[in-house]
This record gives sequence, C-alpha cells and structure tokens, in this order.
Amino acid sequence: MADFRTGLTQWARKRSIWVFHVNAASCNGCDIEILAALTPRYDAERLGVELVPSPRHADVLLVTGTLNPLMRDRLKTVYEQIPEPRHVVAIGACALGGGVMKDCYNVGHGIDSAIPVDLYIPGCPPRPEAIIYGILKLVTGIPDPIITGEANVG
Amino acid sequence: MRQTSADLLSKLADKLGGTLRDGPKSTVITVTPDKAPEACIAVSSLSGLYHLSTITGIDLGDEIEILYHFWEGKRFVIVRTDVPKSVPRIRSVADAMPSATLYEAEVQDLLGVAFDGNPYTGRRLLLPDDYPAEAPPPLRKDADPEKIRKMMKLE
Amino acid sequence: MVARKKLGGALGEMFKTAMQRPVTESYPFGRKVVAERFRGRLDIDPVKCTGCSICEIVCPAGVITMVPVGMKTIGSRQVEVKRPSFELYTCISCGQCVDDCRFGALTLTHDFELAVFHKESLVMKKALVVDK
Amino acid sequence: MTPVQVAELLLFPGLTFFVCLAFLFEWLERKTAARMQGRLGPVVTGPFGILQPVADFFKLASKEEIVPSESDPFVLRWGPALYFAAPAMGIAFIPVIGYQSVIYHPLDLLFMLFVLAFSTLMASLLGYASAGRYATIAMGRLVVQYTSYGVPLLISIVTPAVLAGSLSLQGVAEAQGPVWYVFLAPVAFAVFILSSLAELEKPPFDIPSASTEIVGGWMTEFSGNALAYVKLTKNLSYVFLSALAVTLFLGGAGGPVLSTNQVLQAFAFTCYFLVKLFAVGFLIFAIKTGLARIRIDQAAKVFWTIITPLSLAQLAVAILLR
Amino acid sequence: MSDETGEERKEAGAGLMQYSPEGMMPFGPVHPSLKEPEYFKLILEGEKIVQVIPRIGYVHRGIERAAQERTWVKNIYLFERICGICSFAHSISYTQAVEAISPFEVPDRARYIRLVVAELERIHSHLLWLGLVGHWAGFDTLFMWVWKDREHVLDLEEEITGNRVHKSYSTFGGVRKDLPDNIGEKAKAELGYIEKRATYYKDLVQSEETLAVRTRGVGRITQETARKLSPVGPLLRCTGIGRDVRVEDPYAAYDEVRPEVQTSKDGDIASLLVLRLDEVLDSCRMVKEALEKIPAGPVKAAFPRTVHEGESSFHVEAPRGELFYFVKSAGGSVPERVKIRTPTMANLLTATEMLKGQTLADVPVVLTGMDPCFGCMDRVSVFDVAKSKGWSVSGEELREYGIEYYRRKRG
Ligand code: SF4
Ligand code: SF4
Ligand code: SF4
Ligand code: SF4
Ligand code: SF4
Ligand code: SF4
Ligand code: SF4
Ligand code: SF4
Repeated sequence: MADFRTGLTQWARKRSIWVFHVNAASCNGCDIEILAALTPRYDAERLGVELVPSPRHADVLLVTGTLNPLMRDRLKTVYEQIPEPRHVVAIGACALGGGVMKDCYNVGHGIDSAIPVDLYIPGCPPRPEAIIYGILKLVTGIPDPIITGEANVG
Repeated sequence: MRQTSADLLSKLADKLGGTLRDGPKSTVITVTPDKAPEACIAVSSLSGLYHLSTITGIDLGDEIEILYHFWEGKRFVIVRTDVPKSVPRIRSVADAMPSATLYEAEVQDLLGVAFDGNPYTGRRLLLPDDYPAEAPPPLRKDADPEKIRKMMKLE
Repeated sequence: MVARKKLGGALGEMFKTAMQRPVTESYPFGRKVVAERFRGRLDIDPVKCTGCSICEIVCPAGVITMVPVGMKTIGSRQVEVKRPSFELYTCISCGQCVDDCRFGALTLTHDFELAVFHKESLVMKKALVVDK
Repeated sequence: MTPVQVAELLLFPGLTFFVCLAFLFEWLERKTAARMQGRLGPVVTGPFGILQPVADFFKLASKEEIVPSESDPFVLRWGPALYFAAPAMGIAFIPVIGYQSVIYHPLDLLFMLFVLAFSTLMASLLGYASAGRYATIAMGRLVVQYTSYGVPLLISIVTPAVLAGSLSLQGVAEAQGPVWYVFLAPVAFAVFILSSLAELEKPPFDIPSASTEIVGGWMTEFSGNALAYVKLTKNLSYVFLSALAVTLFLGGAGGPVLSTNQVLQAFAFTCYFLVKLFAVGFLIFAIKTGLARIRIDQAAKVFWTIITPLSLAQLAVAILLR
Repeated sequence: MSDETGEERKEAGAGLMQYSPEGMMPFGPVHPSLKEPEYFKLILEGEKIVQVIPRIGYVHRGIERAAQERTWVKNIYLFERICGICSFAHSISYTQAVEAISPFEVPDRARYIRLVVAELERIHSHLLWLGLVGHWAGFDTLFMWVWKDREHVLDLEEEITGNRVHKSYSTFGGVRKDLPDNIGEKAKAELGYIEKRATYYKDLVQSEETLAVRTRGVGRITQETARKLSPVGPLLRCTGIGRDVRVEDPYAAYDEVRPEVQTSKDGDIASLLVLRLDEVLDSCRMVKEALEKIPAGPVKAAFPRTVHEGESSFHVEAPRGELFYFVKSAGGSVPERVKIRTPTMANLLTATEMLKGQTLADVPVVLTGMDPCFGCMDRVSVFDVAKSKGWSVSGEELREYGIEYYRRKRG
C-alpha cells in the first residue's frame, strides 16, 4: 500500500508541473519565451505544465533576470510561499550569471546567490523548445551534456 | 510642418542672456542654471516644440550638465545648462511641464541633482530604497560600479 | 468601417480552429529543425585556436577567460601560451567572437538543448586540453 | 439503508461515478479549449492526456500545506470538506439510471436550491478565513455576483417545476416524457446556463476568480490538500450543474426504451444521461472559451436588467402554459 | 435597479477599505505575462481610483553606467538587451546615433534591411500586445490565437537575423549579414497570412461585445492631456495627434518607403486596439514594398573602432513610440555618456492619468492597453485614503502624500 502511494505520488509529480514565474529584473526577452512556450506552437500543457497565478499553487518557480536588490528580497518571499516539494529553474544568461549585464552596478551574479537553484537553462533568451526541454529534464533527470571537453570528465 | 525659425530661437536666447549654437540636427541654447527653467518653459510654449523628449544629466567633472531635449520635426532644440557639483540644485519645471516629472526624478536619482519642487524630491524612482548613502549617485564619475555592488551585497 | 455588434463573435472561428490540425509542433517527441542562421551554443575547434585573445577582448558578456596552458619559445623569448575557457552559462550567443576570430576557430552550433543541473557543466574547457 | 443503497450512494451512480465524471469534465474542458485555440492540450498523461486532472489532484494532495499565519486554521482545515459536501450531497438526488434517484424526497428541488446557496456561502467563508488580501476582494465580488445571479437561477429552476407541477427532480424528469422543457421554456434553459456560468465562475462571469486582476481569487492562499479538494469540488459542481440542467430541461435519463431486460435498459438510460450531460457541459465550455470577462458592475447590470426580467417573463409564460 | 447595483458596488469596495496604508501588498502575484515588475500605488475611494503613484526600478540594472565602461561595439549587445520586445529598435537607434556623430554613410541595402526588420518587430510587438490585452481582459482564446499567429513573424525574424528575440543584427556601418536568399517569397506568404488575421482581429475587437464593453470609453485621454504629458507612439496617436518619428524625422529607409500615420480620435483602449491593428497592416505593406524596392549592394561598410568627438541626439519610432538616444563621445574607444529614454518612461505619466477615475477591474486592461511593459498588476498595492477625497493632480500634493506616506511607514 505504501509502495503504491509513493508510486502514485511520484507518477503524479512527474506529470503535473505547475509553474510560477518571477521576473527578477529581466529584459522581457526570457519572459516572452516562457509565455511563448505555453502558446499553441509549443504548447507545454502537453506535458502537464500549467502557469498558475499564485505561488501557493506552484511546484516549480521559473526565475528570469538579473536579480537587482529591489527584487532580491521579493524573490525570497515568493520562494518561501511555495509549498514543498519545490524546484527552482533559472532561465536565461542573466539569471545564470548576470549575462551581458554582469558589470552593471545594480545586478547580481545569478539568482543562485539568493535561493537554491535546481536547474539552469542558458540562452539569451533560450528558445521555447529549450525551456520545454529543461522542464522535461527537471522531471526525468536526464544527465548533463558533456560539452566541456575531456578535461571535465571524471 | 513648418519649423520654428532659428531667428525666433536666437531672440529667445538673447533675452535670457544665453548663447545659441545651430547644428544640422540640433539647436543648442546654453543658459545659466537659474534661467534654465524659464528657457524650457519659453521653448516648450513655442507652437511645435511642446514635446519634451527627455532630460539628460552628464557628469563633466566639476559640473553636471543638464540637457532638456525638445523635439520638433527634423531636429532637436536642446536647452543646456551647467550646474556646479558643489551645489547640485536647480528649480524644477514639473508644475509648468508635467511631462518633466519623471525625467527630473531620474536625473535626481542617478546623478544627485536636486530639482526643487519636483514631487519625487526625497523619494527614489529607480534605485532601491536602501541604496547605500555613502555611495555617490551611480552616474557620477567617482562612482565605482564594483564598489556599489559590494555595498549592496550583490556579490 | 462600422462592425456589427454581436455576442460571441469568436464562436465561429473557434469551431473552425477546432476542426483544423493543431499548429503544435512535435518537439520534444520529434526533432526540431531550427532556422539556418539560428545562433545556438558556441563551439570551439581547439586545433585552429592560436590563443590570440581577441575573443576575450570583444566578448560583451565576459564569457571568455584566457588560461595559461604552458610556455613556448618564439625565437629567443619564452612566451606564455594561453587558451580560452568559456563560461557558457552567461554567453548570449551574439556571435561577436565568431566574427572576430581570425582563425575561424569559433562557431555557433544549432544546439539549444542545454539545460543543466550544475552550472559547471556549462564551462567549456575544450581548448585547454589539446595543447598539452 | 440497505447495503445496496449504500453501494449506490458511494459507487454507482453515486459519489465515485460523479467524481470520475468530474475528472473527465476537466480533461474535456481543457482539451476542447486547447483544440479551439489551435493547440493539442494534455497528451502525455494517460491516453490523450485523459489522466491529467487525476495527476494534478494526487500531486496537490501530496504537497505541503501552508497555513497563512493570519488565517483561521480551523476553517481552513474543515472548510474544503464542507465545501466538497455541497455538490456531493446534491448529486445523490439526480436520477441517472432511469427516473429513479439514489435518494428521493418529494421536495428535493428545494434542497437543490439550498445546495447551490450553501456552496457559495462556503466559498466566501473559505475566502474570508484565508485572510488574503486578494481573497477578501474576491469574496466581496462573489457576494455581489451571487446576489445578482441568485434570483434568476432560482426562477429558472422553479420554471420547470411549475411546468411539471412537481417539486421533486424525479417528478420533473418524468413529466418530460412527451416533450423536453428546453423546448417549452427555452429562455429558462438559457438563463439557467448563464447563471451556471456565474455559479461556476467561468467567463464571462469569472470575476471572483479573475486571475489577471486578483490572482487566484478566493483560492489564492490555498495550497496542497485543501487546494486539491477545492479544485475537485469546482469540477464536481460543474458536473452537478450540468446534471441538474439535464434533469430539469432535457428529460433526465429519459429516452426510448430499447429492451425489456432491466439491466440493459438501465445501461441505456445511463448512456442517454451521459450523452446529454456532455452536451450541456460542452455548451458551457464553448461559451466560456469564446468570451471575455466582463466587469463586476457590468455583470450585475446584465443580471438585474436583462436576465432577471427575462426569467420572470418565462415563469409567467410557464404558469400560463400550465 | 441601478441603485441597487450601486449599493452593491460600494459594498464590494468596503472590503478594500479595511486595509491601512501600511498594508503593502505582499510580493503577491508575479504574473506570468511578460510584464516588467513595476509598482503602482493605487489610491481608491470605494472601487474608484483617485490617485496613482508609480514606482519603477524593479528592473533597473544600471545599463547607462555600464555603457560608459564598454567599447562601442560591445554596447550594441548591451543596449539591445534593455528590452526583449523592441530589441531591434534599441540597436538601430544606438548604431544610427553613433553613425550620426561621425558622420557616416550607411549602404542603401543596409538601410532597407534595417527598415524591414524594424517593421517586422513592430508587427510582432503589436500582436504580442493584442494577445496580452485579450489575456488581461480574461479572453484567453484571443491570446492563444494571436500568439499563434505571431510565431509566423518570429519565424521570419529568426530566418533573417538568427534569433527570435535579441537579434544582434544591426551594427555600425550596416547590418551583420545579408538577407537570406528567397526571403522575398517567404515573407510575402507569411505577411499575407498576417494581414488576413489582422483584418479578422480588427473585426473581432470591434464586434465582440464582451471585449467592447471592457475597452470602450475606458482609459480615455484627451489631446490637451497628451500635449501636457508628452506621451509617444500609439498612445499619442490615439488622441488624434498624428506624430510619428518615421514620418517627421525619417531614418533608415523611411524616406523612401513611407509609412501612413494612423490616428484615431477617441483616445480610449478600444481605439488603441484598432489603431495598432491598422499599424500592423501598414507595416505588412511596408515590408513587402521594401523587399521589392531593395537595392543590391553591400550591407556593411567598414566602420572605425573609435568614434569622433561629438554628440548626437537620435530617436526612432519603436513599436511603442519614440525611443530616444543621446550619445556623447569624447573620441575614445568607449562612449562618454549614453542616455536612453524608452517609450514606456514617456508614457508612464499618461498611464497614471488614464487610470484615474477607473475602477479596480479596469486597471489591468488600461495598463496593458498602454503598454505590456506595465501590463502588470503585480505590485499594485491598494489602499484607501477616504479622508483626502477630491484629490487634485497637483504635484505639490503628490509630494506631500509621498512624504506623509513614508513618515507613516517609518512609524
Ligand atoms: S489566466 Fe491562467 S494562464 Fe492566463 S495568466 Fe492568468 S493564471 Fe496564467
Ligand atoms: S538572458 Fe537575455 S533575454 Fe533573458 S533576461 Fe537576460 S538579457 Fe533578456
Ligand atoms: S578562439 Fe579565435 S579569437 Fe579566441 S583565442 Fe582562439 S584564435 Fe583567438
Ligand atoms: S584587432 Fe586591432 S584593436 Fe583588436 S586586438 Fe587586434 S590590434 Fe587590438
Ligand atoms: S557569442 Fe557573444 S557572448 Fe558568447 S562568447 Fe561569443 S562574444 Fe561572448
Ligand atoms: S537605461 Fe537607464 S533606467 Fe534603464 S537600466 Fe539603464 S540606467 Fe537604468
Ligand atoms: S517600451 Fe516596452 S517594449 Fe519598448 S523597450 Fe521598453 S520595455 Fe521594451
Ligand atoms: S521603461 Fe524601458 S528601460 Fe525602463 S525599466 Fe522599462 S524597459 Fe527598462
């Protein structure tokens, strides 16, 4: 019985991914692509992805942008409002490491300095397919690609 | 659309004790800081020049240069004035020209020039409320982005 | 043009759309062919790279750092040999480095499936190995 | 109560059956909306994504439940269960297999009215208890909306009762043997559907849960289990209202008698019922997909100045027809 | 009857009044739409809005400062990333401003290509915006349809520039690559489709009642207000003032492929909907015309790595209106100062003016109507200052209010 319950839960969690999106000082580029991933051409709803209006309903937090000081505390608040189990996906070069804005005075170097990040989707902006791939990867756990050259292996 | 004649503008510049420089794309009227609001209002009340594109502040070292860009047809009419950095203060034009409100607030925020009479005086428009007081306004020459980032604990 | 007022003016179009094939593409179940010029992940050909550092100078996002990989003698002088290392996670795929690399070592691939669990997986050190 | 009755109540055609229908309805709603928008909708979860709502339910049920500090934990804990109870009680009175419902009472139509009012009351109570800012705004809107659609909804339910001369659902369904009331009282049917849209908070009357204005409406602060049940209840209400429409206007489970075999005929009746149920459900999805949301004052105005007088006129006509 | 609803509306508003001015919204809804996080304080009387105080800076990054430390070329990529919607407008505005300092003649073919991509961007941006209005008005089907059609424009953009959003295409001296072969036919087919759809949407937004009641007469601005507050772009044109940078001060190839200025008199959201769709149709025409007229030749001329000493003010008509760049060069390898004024900044005050007198439910529609950059209700905090009824707009009072507010906040 217990096995069945955990099995059911795991099955459900893989197939129902409700996301909540935070724009932490981004340029809109990534945000458009997230939204585009839900529209007919890409239709992330096929995979059970749904955008929800309140962080309390969400499983996955999508964060875009450079995380300026005004947004940092707010991002933390949102993160705390999401019920466990929760995952954070950083989207776009800005959210990963500051991107092209790296040396501006009002930006952070990646949102992982404020909240723990589970998955990184690079790109400026990543195309909708890349976002869909990322979400798929988050639930299925496909290992990271090896693009770093042999030096990194092992 | 007929353009406001250079004549009219140079008369205006004379009246305010300023100088006029006419370029292909822009006409620059340079005045002293106390005359600047007057000049702006005078320019903006010329028929085609009501549109204020923006207000720019530039740190020149000892002075802060403030430019009011008015747009008409194929050129800009720019009112230019230099505010000394020691007393960075100028009268606001926000009540006569409401469109200047946010532009002034921006210059105030980023360059630390006080616009007397602007509704945003004493409030932040762009910077975080806890922007370090000891750091200079970010667009001043002596502001170091690296240091500001450290002070705001962004690293 | 004065349009007629009607309630539910979208209903007809709705049923028409429902009858047509959905426009949804098959990705991630099928392959995605991107546009010819699409700028995806950056790649380097370690053989062609001479370590001239131009890419480091031109990159707007500070992706590239030149790492010393050894010493070389040119004439009578000992010079440090450097190779670029790429922090691809902040790369904006602008292609400026590709344009400016005079040895054609850099290319932008069509690869976009780049999501990773660890940021370090996106640090490309390919060029550092070959020279050893 | 006999064991057979208990089984009927809990399994078929009672709770379990209707809960399955509720999941199915959500899937259908999402799928048709998707198709009308040129998309595919859910596909990976089960065949054609049919298990998507089930996955959503179990995922929510397995999540942590956050109780906001200012909220009333007691209401938050037990409220969803009570909220769920409203349509769950209602469906027991709906005749599915033929004209016989699981529970019968000669005045059960009045009980339906109580159920509808109760579920709105529970919704506003839940919104109030969660003490979120948006939830409170939503609650205000919910009350305004209820006061405006309540009356026409009531009248449109009473109209078939007048026509049938009976205050029980079975009586009304049976009286429609010769001709369905949707033909005798089309306006009442239309009013019922519109009021149902308002009761279900679907466009153009999704004002209390307008996600773009006030986030998740009164559900904003819910999470985990409570949210799962609240969502399920909304779908169950959906089925319940459609079933009510079928019973009141489309002749219930009635239809041609095909066989003398009791079981086979029961099966046929159930099929009739389901077909009609999906037809009504589909009508509601189509309307909601094709319209924009209107403003609360506009909604109130529409209900008071157009829909209520219309339904009154229909009632008068029904009394004359009688 | 109407009295009754009036009563009820007051009741609904009563719920809001419980909130003290200190009661700032929690982080609240960070909405999925691509709005930037801006923050409006709405001051309500019942459900009616009497005053609006904007606070921006939630996406402030300090780009202008960083630009002073980067080379001219690197800045192209930086400025383009100020925004993902009018990214190309930013890059052509900056590159042309710098070319104007030198002064430098750009090859004709490059001027045409800039026009083509800029107009494609306008189509995509307007469609994006239309979808968002649909979304915020609770009409998700319209949103899905419009975004579905928008993909066709993005395909074209990607084919030409290599990226759907940040095109990185314009550079000093021209554009980075020539148009791909046979883009002409493809563009004709795709634009034909867009034209068909835009005509349909134009009909739909005017005829669909539920949408019309939400937009007609909502967020009205008059010509006088517009003259006073200097909005730009469609927001200005919908009041009947037909100013358009592309016509008055042509750049790129706009002196040869001329746009038709669209205006409307009503100055409300409904007229903005129609006006923007008219602009989409006009842009489709211009792209086709430009692709026919486009001269052969090089697309890029060698541009020196350092720029002369001098300064230039330059503006382009971005999808949302006049985008202004002021570039000052001291002759080095980095700019001395670059000042950017985006259309949203210019329209912000007008938006607050449009909100006044509307009800809470209209806020998202009005804000989106003006510009998706502010289509965000995220940080709207709602509180009531019933005592200060009948507030006028005077700046003085606004300031006083601000001071009082901050004093109270500190406690
Ligand atoms: S209506 Fe739903 S999908 Fe659309 S923005 Fe709101 S929450 Fe997201
Ligand atoms: S990664 Fe690129 S597209 Fe995304 S927010 Fe940053 S600059 Fe914009
Ligand atoms: S990749 Fe090219 S530009 Fe960069 S160091 Fe190697 S040769 Fe030089
Ligand atoms: S190309 Fe010219 S400026 Fe650039 S690194 Fe080489 S010598 Fe220096
Ligand atoms: S593509 Fe652009 S951002 Fe990426 S490494 Fe090259 S120059 Fe840097
Ligand atoms: S353009 Fe101006 S307002 Fe915008 S981020 Fe840069 S400095 Fe800040
Ligand atoms: S006005 Fe809007 S679309 Fe244009 S640059 Fe600003 S944010 Fe982007
Ligand atoms: S107005 Fe423009 S520059 Fe300012 S925050 Fe919005 S997009 Fe950025």
